[in-house]
Amino acid sequence: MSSASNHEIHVDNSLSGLILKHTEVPVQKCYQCGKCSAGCPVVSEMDYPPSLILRMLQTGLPEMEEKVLRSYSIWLCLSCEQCISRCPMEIDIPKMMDYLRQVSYKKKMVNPRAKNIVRFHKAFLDSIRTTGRLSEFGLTVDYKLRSLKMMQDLTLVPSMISRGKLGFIPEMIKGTKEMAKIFAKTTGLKSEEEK
Amino acid sequence: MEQFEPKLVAFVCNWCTYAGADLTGTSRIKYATNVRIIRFPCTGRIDFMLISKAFANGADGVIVSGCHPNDCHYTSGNFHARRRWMSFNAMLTFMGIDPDRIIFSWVSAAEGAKWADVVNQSVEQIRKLGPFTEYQKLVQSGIEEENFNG
Amino acid sequence: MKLGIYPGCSLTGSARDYNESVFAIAKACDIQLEQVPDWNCCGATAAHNMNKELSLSLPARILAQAEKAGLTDIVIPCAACYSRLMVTQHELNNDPVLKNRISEIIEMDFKGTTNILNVVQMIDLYVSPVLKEKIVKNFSHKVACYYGCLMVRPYKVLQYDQHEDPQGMDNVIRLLGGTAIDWGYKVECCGAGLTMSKTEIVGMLSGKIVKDAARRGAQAIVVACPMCHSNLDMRRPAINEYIGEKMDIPVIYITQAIGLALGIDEKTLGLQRHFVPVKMAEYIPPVPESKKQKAKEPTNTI
Amino acid sequence: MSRIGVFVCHCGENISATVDVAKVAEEASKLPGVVHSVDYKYMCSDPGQTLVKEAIKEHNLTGVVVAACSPRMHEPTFRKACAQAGLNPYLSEMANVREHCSWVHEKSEQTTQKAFDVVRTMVSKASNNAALEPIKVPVTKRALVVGGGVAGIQAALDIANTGHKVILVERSPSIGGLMAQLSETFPTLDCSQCILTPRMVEVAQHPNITLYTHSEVESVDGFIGNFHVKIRKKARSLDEDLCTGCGLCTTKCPQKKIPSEFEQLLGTRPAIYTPFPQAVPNKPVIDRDNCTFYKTGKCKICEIVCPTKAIRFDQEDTILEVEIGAIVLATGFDVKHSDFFPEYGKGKYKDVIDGLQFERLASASGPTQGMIRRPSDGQIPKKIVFIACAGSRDPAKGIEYCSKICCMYTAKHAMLYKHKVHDGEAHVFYMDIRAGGKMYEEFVRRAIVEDHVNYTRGRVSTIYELDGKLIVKGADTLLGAQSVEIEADMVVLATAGVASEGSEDLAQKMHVSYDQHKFFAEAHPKLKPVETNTGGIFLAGACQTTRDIPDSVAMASGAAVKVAALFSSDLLTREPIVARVNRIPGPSHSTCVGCFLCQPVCPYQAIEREDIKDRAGNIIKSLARINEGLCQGCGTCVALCRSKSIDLLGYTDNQMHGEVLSVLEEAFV
Repeated sequence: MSSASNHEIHVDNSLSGLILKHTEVPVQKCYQCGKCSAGCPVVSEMDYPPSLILRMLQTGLPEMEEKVLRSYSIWLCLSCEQCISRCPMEIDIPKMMDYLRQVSYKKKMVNPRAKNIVRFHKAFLDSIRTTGRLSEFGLTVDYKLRSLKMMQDLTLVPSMISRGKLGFIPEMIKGTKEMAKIFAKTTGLKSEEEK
Repeated sequence: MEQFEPKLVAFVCNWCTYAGADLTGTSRIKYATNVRIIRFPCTGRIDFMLISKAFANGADGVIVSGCHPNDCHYTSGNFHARRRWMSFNAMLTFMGIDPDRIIFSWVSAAEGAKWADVVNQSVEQIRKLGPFTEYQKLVQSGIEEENFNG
Repeated sequence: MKLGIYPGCSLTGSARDYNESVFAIAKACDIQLEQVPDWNCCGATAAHNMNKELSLSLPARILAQAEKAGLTDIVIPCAACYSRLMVTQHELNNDPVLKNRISEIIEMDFKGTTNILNVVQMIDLYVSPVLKEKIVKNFSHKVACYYGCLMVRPYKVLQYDQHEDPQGMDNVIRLLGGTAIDWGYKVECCGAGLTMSKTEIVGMLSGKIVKDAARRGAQAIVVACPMCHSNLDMRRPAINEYIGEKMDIPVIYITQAIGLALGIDEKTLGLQRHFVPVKMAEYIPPVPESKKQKAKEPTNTI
Repeated sequence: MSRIGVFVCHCGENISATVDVAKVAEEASKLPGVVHSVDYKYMCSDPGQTLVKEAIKEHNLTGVVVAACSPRMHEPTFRKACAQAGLNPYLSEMANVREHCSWVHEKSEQTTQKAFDVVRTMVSKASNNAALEPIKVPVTKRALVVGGGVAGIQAALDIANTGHKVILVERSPSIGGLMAQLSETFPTLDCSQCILTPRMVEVAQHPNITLYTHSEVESVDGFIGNFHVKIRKKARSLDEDLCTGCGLCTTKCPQKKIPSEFEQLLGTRPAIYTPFPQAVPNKPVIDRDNCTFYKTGKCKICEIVCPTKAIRFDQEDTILEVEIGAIVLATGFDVKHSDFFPEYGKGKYKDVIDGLQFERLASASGPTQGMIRRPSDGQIPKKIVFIACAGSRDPAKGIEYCSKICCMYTAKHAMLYKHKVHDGEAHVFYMDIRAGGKMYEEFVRRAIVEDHVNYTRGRVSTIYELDGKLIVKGADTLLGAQSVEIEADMVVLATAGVASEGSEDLAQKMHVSYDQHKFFAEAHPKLKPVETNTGGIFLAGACQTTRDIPDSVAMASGAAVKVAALFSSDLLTREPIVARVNRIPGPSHSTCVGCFLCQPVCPYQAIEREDIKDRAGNIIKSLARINEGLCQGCGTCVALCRSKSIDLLGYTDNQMHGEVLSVLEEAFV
């Protein structure tokens, strides 16, 4: 009798191979049951539902991989983890999405519709890079400058202030230098001071 | 200099590897002539004294091959063999035998080609290690024939 | 009783009300909450969307600070921070190489031994046992407990409650003398991280939640996450736009519900800070004869 | 000194093309102990065998070595030839110079050298061989069948019809199993009970079958042909000989609201009950957990009304001990219930049911008389959703395998629904349709094309209740994983089939292997599907893996033939390749020191304790003893024994050491 076990999943230079290497998420395990797409809260807004993203990656075709990296779906994913909690194959789609976003960002392939999401994330990270904590006011202003969505939420501001929900002065932590180091080591970004 | 031709003895189980080696034959896959096969009912039957004896009598290397885990014809013989090997391994080193001279493998009755690979790779491995000459020391250590036959 | 607390950024800003109510009930139940010294932001969705190492380093620094300060148990009221810190501790404890790498990045020793509690776990352990004697006014309202994503998922890491039908907050509400309804959107996502960048999507997702709770007759939605709160409360205009109707169902924190039952005044609990006014009529559930015998409620499973 | 004959075969040119056979034969003749050595074109042919036979007689040989093909090919041939010439067959050996030599090496000096080495090694082994006699074990010609579903019924009837006695043990109060609960069967839609109940009656009336229902196997000892089995007959609280099955007690019992197991909790039964009207035996049993008398000490209405005074409240379990020759395991399978699925409500929605519950709803004798009605309010569902692969093919839930039967019964369910509710709408969520079987694919097509069942390829993510409807959220993967939301009145989960409850316990009692899912393991997946790795124990039906009715019945008949074959002779003959503990005269009796370390390593529980007693009956020494009926000859105990007190016949220490020495001897003599 021959045992078919112990065969390691083949790792190649395809995007699915890289996903496996960097996140240990086995794209090839997906058998397209669609349970992830059925339960995804934002599937109606996505250009490709999560199960379709997996199928596209399974093909290993460069044009498919490019479509994935240029997709709106990967940025829309909320990391709500509903898919993985129900996936029969336990494929960690949110983790895969994190990786796809990072590749898409690095390769400058971010979907135009997702630009604001990226701007928000960057504004968010910049805020904590300099102060250590998130200044929601600073974040909002920074994001609005980046996204040029000046008018959005403007009506919210006065009521937020009146409810004491918006602090103007960013809270500074003591370890701002440490924070700068953490950012420098992980992202290569330098803080304002160091520049 | 003429290439060193090592002598290898293969201890194999009847149900998987012996049958696998038969399949190598029926598939006409060629491999090195350096190996002599001894058939056991199960790798669980292989007394490791037999392996020391092979080394004491001029073998340069030994192959032990049986069924894949969970495929043992006798349910668990291959596991017991493996467990015994753990303790024997330390003893081999103590006796001055390089553990690399013993090759363990799983070859099923369906893996004719794998058997040829196992033999060829083992012969190469032992060829690199060179002839086993330390057996004289073994004999001096008191591990002599009489001790086995009792 | 002393417990560490990691408030996270939103509790100092938009979720000030949550912060106030957490401290208010802690005080009422003799729990001393000590902040993790010089804590930083956990990085939230932005960090793990953009950079994996950063998303692990930021929470690791917080945990290392807690370890350094000798805080063995910390409560994290924000469900998003709770999830990030739990995931980080889990991942680093399962990968020694990564653990070393992250320790190097944060230039601190990270052991990964902190006992991390979400707010409901803190309530179960330290509040519920003394609740009976301290309740001054039953929380007689019919509410929908909303857990969202990050308190129950990923289940493999958090191992908290039944992930499809959690009961932790429902049980607390029942302890307070209230009614918790069974509904369809307990663990659906509110839109979370897209609150600024894709407000219309948040309106849709949160709208579905608000709509389901309202049509089943809930008088309030009870939450334990500042992000859920701000999406369901502050984003109510977007929600109303999606539903096409003005929804006036208030959204309260579980800690505020407890505070009300303990007789703490509304201002101390931060209720005035809500966008949707908190007004709930009294609700006494009818007890049908046939159900009187088997009224035993499912018990909590942590 | 041995007198060995060596016979080198050319195998046409298969051997002689690369091996110098003449030289091998010539060199072999010089080996010590060899008195005769020849080569011949076809040793296995009649003239070849005659050559061997004549040489045995002429040279008075004490051993034979045939250098030819693999022993796996022709060892039996030459052993038979030796026996015909009066030589003990176990004194012959084969040197494998074809598969292990001529076919795997080019023609060369080394190849011939290797062939000779192999011959020399086998000559050494042959000279150490001892005459062995096949082991004979008596056979008890009575079979035990465990489990009274369709497979157990079939196996019992088939064995009984060959004239042998059968004991059929069933743990529930009636035989019939899962098949008795089914409404109609695919792909013919014939009524399940109509075809099964006559078989059940046949079992009850068969003179060769003894039926024990409400009974379980307590323990099993012994070995093939000689099992000793204890059966626990659980108290029925009833004298079965007096009971006529009139059923008066069941109608008068004041407890009427107990959920019925047979009706899958959709119907009720009294505390004294027969599971269903056609039960065999048709004798009730008292459910002591729910009986008013056992709970409060008062009632006894059944006793008062019983016309034959058969009620026995003080009855206790009895243990029967029986001698058995062969066992057929037919314990079937269970299905997962809706409470296994957190995403589908974890059992809290009454109208989310499993397939077996649907069978009861569809059954004419079921709780709704065959009308499809929702359990919650008794309404006829106008929109129904069937979810295939519920739990199956779901590694996250611990069930990787395909349950195999669900595709078919889901199609059947949808079809039955459409036949009963003409204006109803039926949706099926599926992943793949696996309809391999005679008329199976055609059946599924019929459901889709003729009965307009709406098949959607995709899995359902979640179900929740809203205003009395079940909201089913799925996706259509054939439309790019587009969301599909259905407001259904009822949902039927085609839940995974799993090993029957208690199968692990039973397997351990029987010493039968089982897989990770607790299904019993067959001896070989292809060629020994009904055997287990324990001699004399066979498998029938779904206890080995979930299977449908025709497969279960076929397997049961297969197992029955294996039992009949075992019972066809009075003695069992086995190869004498068994382990043996040495015995020497007193005072030591054996070198065995009685450490019994060999006991746990034996996969067959073949090692027993033997006490040696003096004349006064005092134990003077305890030794290991191998039960030759159980020993399969793996030799694991031999290698393990520290005092070298165990040896394996046919592969003795002497033989193996001789082989190792001989194989390493220098080249040609």
